[in-house]
Amino acid sequence: MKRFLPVTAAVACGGLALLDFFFDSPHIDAAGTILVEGVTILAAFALLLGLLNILAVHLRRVASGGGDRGASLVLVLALLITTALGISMPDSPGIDWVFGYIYSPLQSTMTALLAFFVASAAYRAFKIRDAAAAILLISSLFVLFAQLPFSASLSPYIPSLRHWVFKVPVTASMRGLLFGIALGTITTSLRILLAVDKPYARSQEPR
Amino acid sequence: MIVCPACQHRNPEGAEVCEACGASLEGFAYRVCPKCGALNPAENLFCHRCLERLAGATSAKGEQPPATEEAEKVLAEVEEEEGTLPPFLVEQVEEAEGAPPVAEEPAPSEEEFPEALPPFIEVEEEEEEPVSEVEGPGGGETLEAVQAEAPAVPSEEREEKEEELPQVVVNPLAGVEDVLPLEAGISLPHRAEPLPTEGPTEKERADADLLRRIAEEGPPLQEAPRKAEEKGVRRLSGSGRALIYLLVLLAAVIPFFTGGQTARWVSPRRSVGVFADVMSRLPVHTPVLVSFDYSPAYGEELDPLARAVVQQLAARSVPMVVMSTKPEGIGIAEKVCTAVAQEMDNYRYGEHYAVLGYLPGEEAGLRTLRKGLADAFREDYVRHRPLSEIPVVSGIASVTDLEHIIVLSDESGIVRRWIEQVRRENTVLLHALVSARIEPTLIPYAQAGQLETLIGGAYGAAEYERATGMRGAAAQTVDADAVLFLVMLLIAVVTNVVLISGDKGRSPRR
Amino acid sequence: MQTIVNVLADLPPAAVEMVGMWVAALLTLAVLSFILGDNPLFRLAEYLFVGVAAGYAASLAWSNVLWPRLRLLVTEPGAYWYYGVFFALGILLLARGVKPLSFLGDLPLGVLFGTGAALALGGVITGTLLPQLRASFLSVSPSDYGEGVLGWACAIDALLIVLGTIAVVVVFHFSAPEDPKSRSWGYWLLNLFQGVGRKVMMVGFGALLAGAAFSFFAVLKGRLAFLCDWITHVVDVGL
Amino acid sequence: MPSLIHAIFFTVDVVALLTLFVSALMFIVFTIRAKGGASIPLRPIGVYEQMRRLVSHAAESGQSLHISAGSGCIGAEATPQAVMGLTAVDYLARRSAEYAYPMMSTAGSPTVFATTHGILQQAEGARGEAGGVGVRFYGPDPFAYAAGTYDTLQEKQPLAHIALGQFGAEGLWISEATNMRDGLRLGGTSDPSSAMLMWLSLDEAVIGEELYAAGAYLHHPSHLGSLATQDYLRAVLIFSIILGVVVASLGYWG
Repeated sequence: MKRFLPVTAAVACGGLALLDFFFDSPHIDAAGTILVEGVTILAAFALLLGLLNILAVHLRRVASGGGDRGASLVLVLALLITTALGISMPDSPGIDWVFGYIYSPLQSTMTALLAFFVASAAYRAFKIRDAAAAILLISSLFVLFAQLPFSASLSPYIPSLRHWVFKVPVTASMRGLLFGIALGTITTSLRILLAVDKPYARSQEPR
Repeated sequence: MIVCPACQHRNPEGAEVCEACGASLEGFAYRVCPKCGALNPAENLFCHRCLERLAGATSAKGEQPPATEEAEKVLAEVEEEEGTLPPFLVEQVEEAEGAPPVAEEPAPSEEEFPEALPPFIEVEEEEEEPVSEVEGPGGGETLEAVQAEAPAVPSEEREEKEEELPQVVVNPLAGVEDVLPLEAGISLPHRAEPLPTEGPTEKERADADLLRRIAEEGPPLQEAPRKAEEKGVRRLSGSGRALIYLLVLLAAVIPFFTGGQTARWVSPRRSVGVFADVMSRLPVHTPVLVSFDYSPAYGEELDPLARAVVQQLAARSVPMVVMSTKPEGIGIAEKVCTAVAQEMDNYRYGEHYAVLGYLPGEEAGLRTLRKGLADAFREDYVRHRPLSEIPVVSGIASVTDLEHIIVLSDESGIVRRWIEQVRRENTVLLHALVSARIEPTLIPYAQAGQLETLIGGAYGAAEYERATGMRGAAAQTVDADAVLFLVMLLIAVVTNVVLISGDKGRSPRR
Repeated sequence: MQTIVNVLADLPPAAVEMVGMWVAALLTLAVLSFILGDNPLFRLAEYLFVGVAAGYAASLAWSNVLWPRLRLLVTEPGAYWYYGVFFALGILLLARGVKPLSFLGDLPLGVLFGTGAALALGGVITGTLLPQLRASFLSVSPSDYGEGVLGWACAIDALLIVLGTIAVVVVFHFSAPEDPKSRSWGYWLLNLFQGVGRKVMMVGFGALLAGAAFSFFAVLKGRLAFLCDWITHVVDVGL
Repeated sequence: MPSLIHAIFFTVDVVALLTLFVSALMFIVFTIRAKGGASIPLRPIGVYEQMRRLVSHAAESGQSLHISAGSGCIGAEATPQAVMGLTAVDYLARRSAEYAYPMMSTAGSPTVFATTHGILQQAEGARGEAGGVGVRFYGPDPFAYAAGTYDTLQEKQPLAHIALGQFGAEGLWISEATNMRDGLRLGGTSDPSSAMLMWLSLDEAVIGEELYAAGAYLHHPSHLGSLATQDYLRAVLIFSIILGVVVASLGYWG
């Protein structure tokens, strides 16, 4: 029973959502809408579970008094205050302030760090060890160069070559990758829908 | 570094109790090699991987290779003989069997192992036991697995090695040690020797079982390049990294001093031109749906583009419905729209544009959008009124009533989601204004006509400003891109010069 | 709480904005300091970020997902009974945190997995696989593209796209020959295509790398521009 | 005739249903065969080989392994990717239960967190350990996830860090930020733009479709049916592309 219900739920919900995809019928449509709304609700509850985990981990750290105790306290306070502000007064300027002056700059600067990281990663990738690495190097430097505003004034062929690179090899490679991903997605989804794979069932059988 | 046996925390050399859990470090099990990071049994004098001398490991043995090194070596020799022991070992085996039962004294624990060992012969005596166990029933697979992976050494070479045994530094199991944790098997002394009086203890049984299970772990499909070596090739030193970071930072600072010298060369690409044209011809009574599906992370890249598009729509009083499928996106949407509406007096909330809000549920959310706008958003985001009371939205039942949807996104998955869930009816034209990072991923969709427009954010904004004749900030920073190109070129040159001068003959990465 | 908000609301907007700018600038600097190595300032900013991000997401989940539906469920239970089912499932999901009751969480997760797999499957077949397949049916006959050289160039382009796509698809072929030294023509062809496919893929990766560099660099430029604004402001106003 | 072909191919749902039906049929046949013991030789994939090897290393040294199953939300299109990340978690957890090495996991999506929690709870139960389950949730913001994972890695200093599942740019963030310390970094994702970034930075990475092979490479042999399906579907795909190009070139298309 412990396994039967979850597996049935997965197969039934999956089947319903699939039917909704392929058939146009008001009844299936209505059921599909209910299901997808339900998924949203469940995801919100999962988030709540996740928050409890963050709180537990960091409160334990605060209590145990390690070196990161202060930082953990900051985390917990930030979480609680933001949640309280957002829930009690969703339209107050307070939450906008937090979003605009704390959350946005932090997230944006975390992304900005990637500019450095991509350069240091390129250092390794640009080593010409074989033909493939050489192609990677040439293609990325060319695309970088062709994007510069004055590259067109150096030679009129540069923009057309860039256009060709994007139209032919880049399209081919991305389409090939997408086909591969599509095949992988199909089999993996089928594993779930046919209940061959049951990662959600905690009491799994040994493989 | 010393690894705490209780919690695996890495403590500095010389620590007596674990910093993390307070457990005593007396009799700690493992020491981390300061050079390559490999984990070594506490008794090792030298790292089993890179042969670096391990800090704190002082012993009367001086500079001799550590015991396990030789042990491994001998074991390899034995295995090359396909189970038949070399003559000198056979003698040792006979000696050992004839000797009084070792088990009368407790089996030496791992910590005591090296000190308790007299030099060379003792090592061999330790050694033959794992071998005999391996040959025994149930252990046969271990040996086979090892043999399958062990490098075949010609017999002359082996004889040479036998002669210079004590000095050999090269680990003959070099390719094998990563496959099977031989150290574990070797450094569990006396485990498998059947005792005349009593059977193996519980612990010994568990250990033997563990070894068997590890041995049964399927061999890898093909021998891959070794980890430690690969690190050396691929990882950048701290100073090199700092230099690269500095160069990138310099490149980003440049436009503050040059002030957009290269901006005059900016010319819109065809796709940008076409999109600007479409936007300038939109009928003034059909609303456009704009979805701000990006987070503040890419705000610096996509905000200028978003602002330019919203400005152009507002200037022509084209009605606009704004939403987001990313929780953070709606804040940005409101900010951009309010800023633009403040500039344009005759572009009013409710009448000309409305911010519907955040649509949760990714795929699922978009499907509800297809079924009905009022189902997806019960009320608008700014004034919290039902959608039916907002003039600009009241004519729209679902997204299929729209002609154009503009998706501003920083994730290819989101655009794909719009294509897969909303674009299916072939009636809506989808314009994707995306982060330059994901632009190439979406090209096949643009080529297939599933996307009407595809514009990369980083340079798209400057080109779009030029195409529409607006004055914006995006063009002012294009100088930096030229410097970025130079930095990347420099990186490419340097890495290959270093490669040619220093790293000849290293194995390719894949 | 309300009083704090009132006090804050009474502050002159300029002051609030100024404080905000300072906070944002200092946090930006703290995160950027990571390029010098891990340091306590970065740590602090990092923890603050994790906390604020989680709190923000939680408040959105409440105000956008849970609260509106809960309200509907309470006011019109007849029409929205199904929300009740999912709220109950959601509570079962929370049981995941309690060890003896952990198995209860399997049921809602089953719903999530099943629905997600179906959405992915349907989406990928109708949205990616088939449309992209149709888009690959390119004519390689020059007469379809125009007269003379142009027609031939377009036809060759089309042929290259098709061959390139096939080559990249083949790269991911998983089965290996039984005998690695197999000399059959099938494996020879497979190897040839895989070799070509990897190189085609590298062209795509090059374009992606360039795009990523531009993208992250644009963000970095934006952050530095913000810091520049802040410094100018500080210099102008004198704090 | 040409118009008939065209008509069939442009009514999406028929073709889509047919595709679904054919792939499901193939999948069922090959999975039954695989469960019956049929085996195919596979080309090596570095990440999965290293993972199998890491298990031995961890068992030998008692050091911990860290795995992140990504930030893909289950219940959305990222489900298959997330499932593959969870398959890897499951593999390490089962081995951890057998060999008693500690393992640690971070999850960037609440749904992945809930699933990982269950998997690890069971593994730890099997290992006979009480106490907290070794999974942490950070997120759902991808960069908060990156920051949290970085922090966990700093704290635990595991033998290796594996990032398998759905990742965006945070994949690059995690692997480059942790590049300063040693330990093996493996992983990969399917989305090309993020996969490229991870491939640049990680010691070994899977790209695109290789991610979906995690089950077959780690959990022989019942997953082999999926790979066989993928390979045969690939052949069908290539064949239909060639056929389509021929038809189009002859002028029978659109």
